[in-house]
Amino acid sequence: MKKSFILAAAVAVLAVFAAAAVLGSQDSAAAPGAGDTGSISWIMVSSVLVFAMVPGIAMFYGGMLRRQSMSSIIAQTLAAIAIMSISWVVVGYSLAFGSDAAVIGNLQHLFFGGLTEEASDGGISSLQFATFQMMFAIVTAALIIGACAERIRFNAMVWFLIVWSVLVYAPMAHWVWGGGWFDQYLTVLDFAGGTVVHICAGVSGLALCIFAGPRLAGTRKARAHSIPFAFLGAALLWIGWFGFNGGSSGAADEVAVHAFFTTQIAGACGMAAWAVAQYLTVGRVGVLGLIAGAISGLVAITPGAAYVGFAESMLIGAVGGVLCFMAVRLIRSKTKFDDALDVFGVHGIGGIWGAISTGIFAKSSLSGVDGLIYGGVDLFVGQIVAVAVTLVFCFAVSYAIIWVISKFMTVRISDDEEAIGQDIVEHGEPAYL
Amino acid sequence: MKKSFILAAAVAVLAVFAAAAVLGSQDSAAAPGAGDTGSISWIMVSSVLVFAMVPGIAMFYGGMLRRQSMSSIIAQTLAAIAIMSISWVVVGYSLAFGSDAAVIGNLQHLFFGGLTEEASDGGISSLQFATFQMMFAIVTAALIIGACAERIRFNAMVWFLIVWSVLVYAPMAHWVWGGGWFDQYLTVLDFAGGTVVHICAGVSGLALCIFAGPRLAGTRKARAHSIPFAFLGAALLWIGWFGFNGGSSGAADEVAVHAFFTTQIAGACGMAAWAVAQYLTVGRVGVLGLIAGAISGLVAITPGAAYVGFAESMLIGAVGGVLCFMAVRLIRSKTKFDDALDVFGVHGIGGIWGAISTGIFAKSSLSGVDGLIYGGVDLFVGQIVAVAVTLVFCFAVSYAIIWVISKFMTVRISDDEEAIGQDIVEHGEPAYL
Amino acid sequence: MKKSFILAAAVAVLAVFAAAAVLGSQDSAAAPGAGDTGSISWIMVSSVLVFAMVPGIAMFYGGMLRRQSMSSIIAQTLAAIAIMSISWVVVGYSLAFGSDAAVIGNLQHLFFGGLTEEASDGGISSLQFATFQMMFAIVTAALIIGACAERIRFNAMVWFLIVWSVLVYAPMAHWVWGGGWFDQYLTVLDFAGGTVVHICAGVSGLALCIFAGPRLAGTRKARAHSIPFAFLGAALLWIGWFGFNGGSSGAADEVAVHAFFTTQIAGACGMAAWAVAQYLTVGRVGVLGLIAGAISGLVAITPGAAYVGFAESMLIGAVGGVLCFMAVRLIRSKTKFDDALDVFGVHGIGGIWGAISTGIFAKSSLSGVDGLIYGGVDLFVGQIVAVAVTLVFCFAVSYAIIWVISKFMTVRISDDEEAIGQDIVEHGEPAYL
Amino acid sequence: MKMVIAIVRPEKYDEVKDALKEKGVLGMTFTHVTGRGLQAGVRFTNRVGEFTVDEIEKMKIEIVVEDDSQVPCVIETVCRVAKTGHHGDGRIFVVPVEQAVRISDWEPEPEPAEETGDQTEQ
Amino acid sequence: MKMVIAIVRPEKYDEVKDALKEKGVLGMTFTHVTGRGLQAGVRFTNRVGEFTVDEIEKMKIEIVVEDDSQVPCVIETVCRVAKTGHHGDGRIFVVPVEQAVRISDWEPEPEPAEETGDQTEQ
Amino acid sequence: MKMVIAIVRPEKYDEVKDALKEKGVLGMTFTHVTGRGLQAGVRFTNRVGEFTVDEIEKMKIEIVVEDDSQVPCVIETVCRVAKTGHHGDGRIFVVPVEQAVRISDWEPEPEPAEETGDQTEQ
Ligand SMILES: Nc1ncnc2c1ncn2[C@@H]1O[C@H](COP(=O)(O)OP(=O)(O)O)[C@@H](O)[C@H]1O
Ligand SMILES: Nc1ncnc2c1ncn2[C@@H]1O[C@H](COP(=O)(O)OP(=O)(O)O)[C@@H](O)[C@H]1O
Ligand SMILES: Nc1ncnc2c1ncn2[C@@H]1O[C@H](COP(=O)(O)OP(=O)(O)O)[C@@H](O)[C@H]1O
Repeated sequence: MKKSFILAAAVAVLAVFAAAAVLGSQDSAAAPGAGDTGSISWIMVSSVLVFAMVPGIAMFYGGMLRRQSMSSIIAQTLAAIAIMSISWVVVGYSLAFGSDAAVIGNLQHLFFGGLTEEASDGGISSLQFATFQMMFAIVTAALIIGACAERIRFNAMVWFLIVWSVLVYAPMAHWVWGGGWFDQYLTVLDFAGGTVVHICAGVSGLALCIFAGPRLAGTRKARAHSIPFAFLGAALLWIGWFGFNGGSSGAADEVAVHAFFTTQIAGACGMAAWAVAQYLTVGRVGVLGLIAGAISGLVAITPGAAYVGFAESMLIGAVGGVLCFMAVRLIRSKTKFDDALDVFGVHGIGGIWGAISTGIFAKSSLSGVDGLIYGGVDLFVGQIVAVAVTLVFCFAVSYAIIWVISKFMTVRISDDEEAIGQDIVEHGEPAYL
Repeated sequence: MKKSFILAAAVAVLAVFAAAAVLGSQDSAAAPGAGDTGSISWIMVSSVLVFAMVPGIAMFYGGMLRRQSMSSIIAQTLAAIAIMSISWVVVGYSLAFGSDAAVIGNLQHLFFGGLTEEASDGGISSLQFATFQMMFAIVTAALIIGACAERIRFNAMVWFLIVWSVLVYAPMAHWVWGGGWFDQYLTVLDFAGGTVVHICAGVSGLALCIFAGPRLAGTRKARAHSIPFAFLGAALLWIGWFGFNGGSSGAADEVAVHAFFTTQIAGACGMAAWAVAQYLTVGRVGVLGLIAGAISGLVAITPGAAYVGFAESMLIGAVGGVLCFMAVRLIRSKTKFDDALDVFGVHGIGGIWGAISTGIFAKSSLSGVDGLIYGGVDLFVGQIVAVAVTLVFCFAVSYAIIWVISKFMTVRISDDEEAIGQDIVEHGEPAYL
Repeated sequence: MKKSFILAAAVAVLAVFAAAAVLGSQDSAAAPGAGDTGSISWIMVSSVLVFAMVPGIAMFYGGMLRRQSMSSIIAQTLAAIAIMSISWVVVGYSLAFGSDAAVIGNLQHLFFGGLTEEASDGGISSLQFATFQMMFAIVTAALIIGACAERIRFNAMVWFLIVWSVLVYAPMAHWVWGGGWFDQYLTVLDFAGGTVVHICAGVSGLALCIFAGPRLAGTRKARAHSIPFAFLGAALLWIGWFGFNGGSSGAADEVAVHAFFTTQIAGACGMAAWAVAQYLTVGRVGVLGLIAGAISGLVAITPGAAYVGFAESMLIGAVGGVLCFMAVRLIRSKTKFDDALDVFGVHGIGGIWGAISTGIFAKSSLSGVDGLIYGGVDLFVGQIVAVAVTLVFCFAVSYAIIWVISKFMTVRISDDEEAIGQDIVEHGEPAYL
Repeated sequence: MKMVIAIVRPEKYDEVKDALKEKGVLGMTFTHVTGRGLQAGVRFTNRVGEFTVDEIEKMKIEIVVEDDSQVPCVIETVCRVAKTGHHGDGRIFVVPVEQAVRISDWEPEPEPAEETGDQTEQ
Repeated sequence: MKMVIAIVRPEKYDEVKDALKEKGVLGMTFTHVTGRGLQAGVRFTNRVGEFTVDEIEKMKIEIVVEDDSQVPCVIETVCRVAKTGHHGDGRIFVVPVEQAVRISDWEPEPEPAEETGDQTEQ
Repeated sequence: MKMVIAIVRPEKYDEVKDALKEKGVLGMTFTHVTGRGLQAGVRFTNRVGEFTVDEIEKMKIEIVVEDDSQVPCVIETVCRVAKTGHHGDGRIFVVPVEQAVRISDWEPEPEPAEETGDQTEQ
C-alpha cells in the first residue's frame, strides 16, 4: 500500500514537470510596466505577513499540546506549506479564479500559465494576486491541523490536504472571490476570508476530528507544554493578520488602512471581552485565555474589516470574544467532540459571527451594500445563506475525503502510539532533548 | 472590593459602547483619494513593526526572569495591548492630538470620530497616523512592566495602565508631538519618542518599582531562565525599531531612510561598545550583555535618528552603550531600587542621553535647528528642560496613581506568593510543563 | 596577548571616530527629492526582512545543536551583526561599490561619506542601497558560524569576521555586484547572491571547520536540543528570503514580484523533494529534514529568482532539495569534515546548483541573456567560472585568515571545554535554567 | 518501611498512577529520568538519516510504603499496568527505609532546640 | 552513614539550602520532581475554565550524612524551614548508605587494577 | 544486591556510560540533578557583571548491581573515568537493595491475584 502511494507521488511529480514544460512557455514576459509601486509593495508585504501566520499557527498549536506532539504539529504545518503552494500553482488558482462559471473555474491557468506580470491601472498584476491568494490557501490548511491534532497519521494528513486543496478549498475560493455562484446569486460580502478561511478551516477540522474520534483521556487533559510558544504563535498570527485583512483590498489605500485599524481594535476588544468573561466565570485570567480572546476578535472582524465603522468593529470584536468563549465552554462540556485546539470553537464560531455581523453592520458608504441596521436585508440573508452553505459543503466533502482515504491507509494512530506521542512514533524526532 | 471593580469595568464597557454608538456616526466615509501609496504602505508596515515590538518585550523580559514569572509577564503585556489600544481609541488620541492647547488636547476625536480616512498631499490620513501612534502607546506601556516585574498584582497593573494611559501618556504625547507646550515654548526635537516613550517608560517603571519595593533576595538573584527567549525578544525589538524610527517621518522618504540607517548602525555600535566595556570590566561577554548594549544604542538614537549625521549616530550609539552599562552597574550596586530588568538603567538613561545628544549633534540641514556643536544653544537647553520635565512629571504622576490604587486593592503580591511565582498564584498557568 | 588585542580594539575604535569626525562632513544633506515612495518603502521592508534572517540563523543553528552551545551561537551571531554593520559602514561598502576597478573598489565612501540620500528616477538612493547591502553582509557572516559551531573561540571568531569582512566579503561583492571583473570579463548573473552569499558562506565555513578539526564524538552525535527553535529560525529565514530575493531588484516592480513568487514555490518544491527523497531512503520524514529541504530550495533559486520561468523555478527548487539531501548524506558518511550544521552541504552545494541552473534556465526575456536550454553558452560558462573562482578564492583566503589568527591566539577550545560547552566556558551563561 | 523504586515507560505512568490510587496508595514522587537497559535503543531521525540512542526516557516512581506487607501488592499493581512484554518495560527495586517524617506533622521541640549542635547525640 | 531524602516545596528550597549551610551541611544533591501526597492537588487555568492537577512540583534534596548522629539535626533543620503547616509540605525519608567515595579523592590502585574483572572478590 | 549511586560531572557522563558498557554493566538510570559540594561554585555572567552559583549541574547515575562482588569494579570504573582531580568530581554512594523485578519478566499470578489486598501477607 505504502509503496504504491510513493509511486503515485513520484508519477505525479514527473507528470507535473512534464506538463509544466509544455505550459511554461505560456509565462508572459515581465516587461517593465507602470503599476502603482506603493500597492505592489504593500501586497508583497501582506503576502509575507500572511505567510508568517503559518509558523505562527504551528507554534500556537504546538505550544498548547503535550511536548510529545510538538514536532508532529510542526511537520504537518510544513507539509501544508509545501502541498498548498504546489497545489495552488499547479491547479488550485486556475480552478478558483480561472473563469466566472458558477461552480468552478477552469484549467487555463495551470502552472500559473497566462498570468499577467505587468501591474496596470494602479492595481497589482494577476501574478501578485495569485501569490497573495496562495498564502491564504496555506493558512487555511494549517488551521485545520489543530482540530485533529495528536491523532491523524502524517501520511494520511498529507493525502487529505492534497485532495482537500482541490475539492474543498478551490471551490470555496471560487464561489466567494472568484466570481462563482455566491457572487452571482447572493449578496455576499467577505472581505478577507471569514467563510473561505475561518469557517472552512473550522468545519473541515471538525469533520476530521469527528472522523478520527477523541484522543485518550490522558492526552486530552494534558496541560499546555509551553505558554511562551503558544504566545509567540499568537503574536505571529496577530502580526500576520494585518496583512491578511490589510492586504485584502489589493492596494495600499484608504480601504487597507481602515481594515488595518479595525483589525487591531477588534483584536484588542476580543481579548478584553474574553478576559472579562473568563474573569467573571473562573475568577482569573491567563495567557491562553487572553490569546484565544484576541484571536476570536480577529476572526470576527475578518469578513467585515473594511465594511464596518470603528465603533461597530469594537463591538464585533468584543461580542466575538464572548461568543467564542461561551462556544468553547459549551463544546468542551456538552459534546464529545475532541476539537483539540478549539479550531471550530474559535475559527468556526468566530467566523460565523463575523459573517453575520457583517450582514448587520455593513455600511453602504464603505461596502456598497447596507447591513441590517441600515435597513438592508439582502446582505443579511445572503451572509446567512453563505455561512450555511459553507458549513454544509466543507463538512460533507472533508468528511468524505478522509473517509475515502481511510479505505487506503490507516488514518488514526493507535492508542499505544498516541500514548508515546507522534513525535517519536511517526517522526523519530522528539522536539526537545 | 473585587466585585465592585468588576462592576465598574462592566459599566465602563457598556458606557463605551453607548458613547460609541452615538459617536460612530462621525466616522468619515472612506472615499477613494489620491494619497501617496508608497507612504501609506510604509506607515502600515511601520505600524506592524512597532506592534511586533510588544511580543518582543514580553519575550525579552520574560526570558530574563525566573521561569515562574513567564506567563505573568506575557499576561501583563497582553493586557497592555488591550488596554492601550482601547484607551487610545476611546480617549487617548483625542487628548493627545485633539487641539493645540498647551496642556492637553480635547475630546473631539473620542472613538476616533472625525478622523479623515483620505490621505492627501502625499501624506497619510489622520486615521493612519492615529493607528501608528496607537502602537507607540502600547509599546510604552509594555516597557514599564519590566521594571516592577514579579511583584505587582495583575489586577493592580490593569488599573494602573488604564489610568496611566490617560493621565501620563496622553499629556506627554500631546506636549511633544501634539502641539503642546514643549512645542510652543521650547525648542525641542524628539524624532521617534526618546522622551515620550523611553524616558517616560523608564521613569514610570522606576516609580512602580520604588513603590512596590524590592523582590525577595532569592528571586532577585535568580538567573535568566531562557537566553533564547530573551534574544528572540531583543531581535523582535530591533526589527520593530526600524518601523519605530523609520516610520516616524510619516512617509517613505529620505528622512525615513536616513533614520532607518542610523537606527541600524547605532544599535550595532551600542552593542559593540557595551561588549568592549563589559569585556574590559568583567573579562567576558555574553548574550545578555550584547542585547542590552544593542538596545541601549537603539534607545539612544531614537530621539535624533533623522536629525544627526552618520558618524554622529555611531558615536551616539556607542556612548549610549557605555553609559547604560555604567548606569546599570551603578544602580545595581549603589541603590536599593530593584529595577528588575533595568528599564530605567537602559531606557531611562539611554533616553536621556539620546535627548541630550540630539541637542548636541543635530544638524540644521537635517532637523532645521542646530545642535550645540554647530553653535545652537536653544535646542540643547530645550532638550535638557524637556528631559527634566518628563522625569519629574512621569515619576510624580505614576507614583501618585499607584499610590491611589493601593488604597483600593492590594498592589503587591505577598512574599509567599512571590516565592511560588505569579504564574501559579495569579494565573494558575505555569509557563512550562 | 589578550591585553594587546583589547588595546588594538580600543585604538581602532578611537581611530574610527577620529576618521569619522573628518569624513562626517561629507554626508550629503537629505533634501526632499522625488523618488518612488513605493520602491523606497519596499526596499526598507526588504532590509528589515533580510535583517530578520540573522536571528533566524541563530535560532535555526542553535536549535540543532546541544543545549550547551545555544548562548554561544547566539553571541557569535550578535557579534556578526555588530562587526559586519560597522565594517560595512566604515570601509566595506566603499571597497565593494566605490569604483568599477576590476579587483576592488576604492576608499571614497569611507563612513558612507558621499552617499546620496535623494532617491531619483524612481530608483532608491545610494544610502538605501548601501543599507540594504549591509544586511546581506551580516547574513553571510552569520551563515558561516554554523559550519564550525561548538569549536571556535568567541574572540577568534570576532577577529576572523573583522578581517574576513574586508578581505573576502568586500571583494566578492565588488566582483559580482560592484562592477568588478566578473562583470567585466564574464557573462554572469547572480540575482540575489548565490555566489556572494551562499557559496561564499558555505566555503568560508568549510575552511574554518577544516582548520579547526572535528568536534568530539559525543558532541557530534548529539541530538538537536530544540526542534521548535530550529523551526522558528527556519521560518524566519524563509520569511526573510522574500526580502532577500524580492528586494534584490531594487524596486517594487514586476521583477520583485516575479522573484517573490519563484522564491516561495522553489522553497515549497525543495521541501517536498527533500521529503520524498528522505522518505524513500529512510522511511520517514521529520521537521529537520523538511526545513533543510526548504532552505535548499530557497538557496537554489536565489541566483536566478528573477531570471527563470515558473515551472523552471519549481524544477530548480526540487532538484536543489534532492541534490543537497544527497550532498549532506555524502559529506557526513564519506568525509571527515565536521560541518556541524551542513552549511557547505546546503548553502554551498545549493548555491552551486543555483548558479549553474541559472546558467541553464535563464530566459533572455527576463534576464537579458539566454541560458543553456535557449542556446546561450556564454552565461553557462560564465556561471561555472564564477562558481569555481568563488570556491577557490573564499576557501583560500578564509583559511589563510584563520591560520594567521591562530598565530596570535587560541582558535579552538580544548576538548575539556568542548565537553562542558562554550556557553559556560566562554560566556558563563547557560542558555536555560 | 520500604521504598519501592519503579522505573516505567513514560506513556504508562499515568495508568500506573491511577492504578495505585485505586489500591489506596496515594503518596509518591515522580522523576523524569533516562535509562539504559538490555534494550538496543531507539532509532531517531535527523535531517538525512537515522541514528540510534541507547538512552531512553523513563519515569521513575518512588513510593515509600510504611507497611512492609504492602510491598508485593504495590509491585504487582505496577507490573500489571506497566508490562507490555517487550524490552524496556522497566524495573522495580526495593530499598529499605529507616525513618520517615511528614514535614507538616513535625513539631519543633521546645526552646532548647536552638542549640542543635549539642543535642544530636540522642 | 545515612542518606536523608527530603522532598520539599520548591519555593522553600533556597531557604533549606541556606539553613543547612549554616549548620555546616554542605554536600547535597537536588532533583526537580513532582509528587502526589494526600494533598488534593492544584487548580490550573486553561482558556475557558479550570482543571485540577494532582501532581505537584517538589524539590528533592538528598543529603548523605557520614555521622549518623547528625541525622536528627538535619531533619530538624529541614523541617523547621520547610514547614508551613499546610498540606504538601513534603516528607523526609532516611535510607542507609553502606559506602561513600569522593571521586576526586579516589586513587587508582597500582597496575594490577587493569584486570578489574578478577580482583573484585576482596 | 546494591544500588551504586554515582554523581558525576555532566561532561564526563558519556564516557562513564561507555566505560561501564565495556565492563558489561548495561542497566542504569540517569537523572539530571544539581548539587552542592565543598566546591565554591561556578561564576556566571549577567549583563553587567558576574555572580556565583553554588549549585552545579551534575548527572546522577543509578546502577543496581545484582552481584555484590561487582560493586568495587563499578566504583573503580566510574572513578577512573570521571576523575579530573579537581573540586566537583562528584561522589559515589552505595545503598542496599532488597529486591529487584524486571517488569517485562513478571508474570501475573493465576486468577486469585485479583484480590490483591488479601494475599499480601506472604
Ligand atoms: N541495573 C539497573 N540499574 C538501574 N536501572 C536499571 C537497571 N536495569 C535497568 N534499569 C532501568 O530500567 C529501564 C528499563 O529496563 P529493562 O526493562 O530491563 O530494559 P530492557 O528490557 O531493555 O533490559 C532502563 O531504561 C533503566 O532506566
Ligand atoms: N509515600 C510516599 N512515597 C514517596 N513520596 C511521597 C510519599 N508521600 C508523599 N510523598 C512526597 O511528598 C510530597 C508531599 O507530601 P505531603 O506533604 O505528605 O503531602 P500531603 O500533605 O498532601 O500528604 C508529595 O508530593 C510526594 O512527592
Ligand atoms: N553529602 C552529600 N550528599 C549528597 N550529595 C553530595 C554530597 N556531597 C556531594 N554531593 C554531590 O556530589 C557533587 C560533587 O561533590 P564533590 O566532588 O564532593 O564536590 P566538592 O569537590 O566541591 O566537594 C555535589 O555537587 C553533590 O551533587
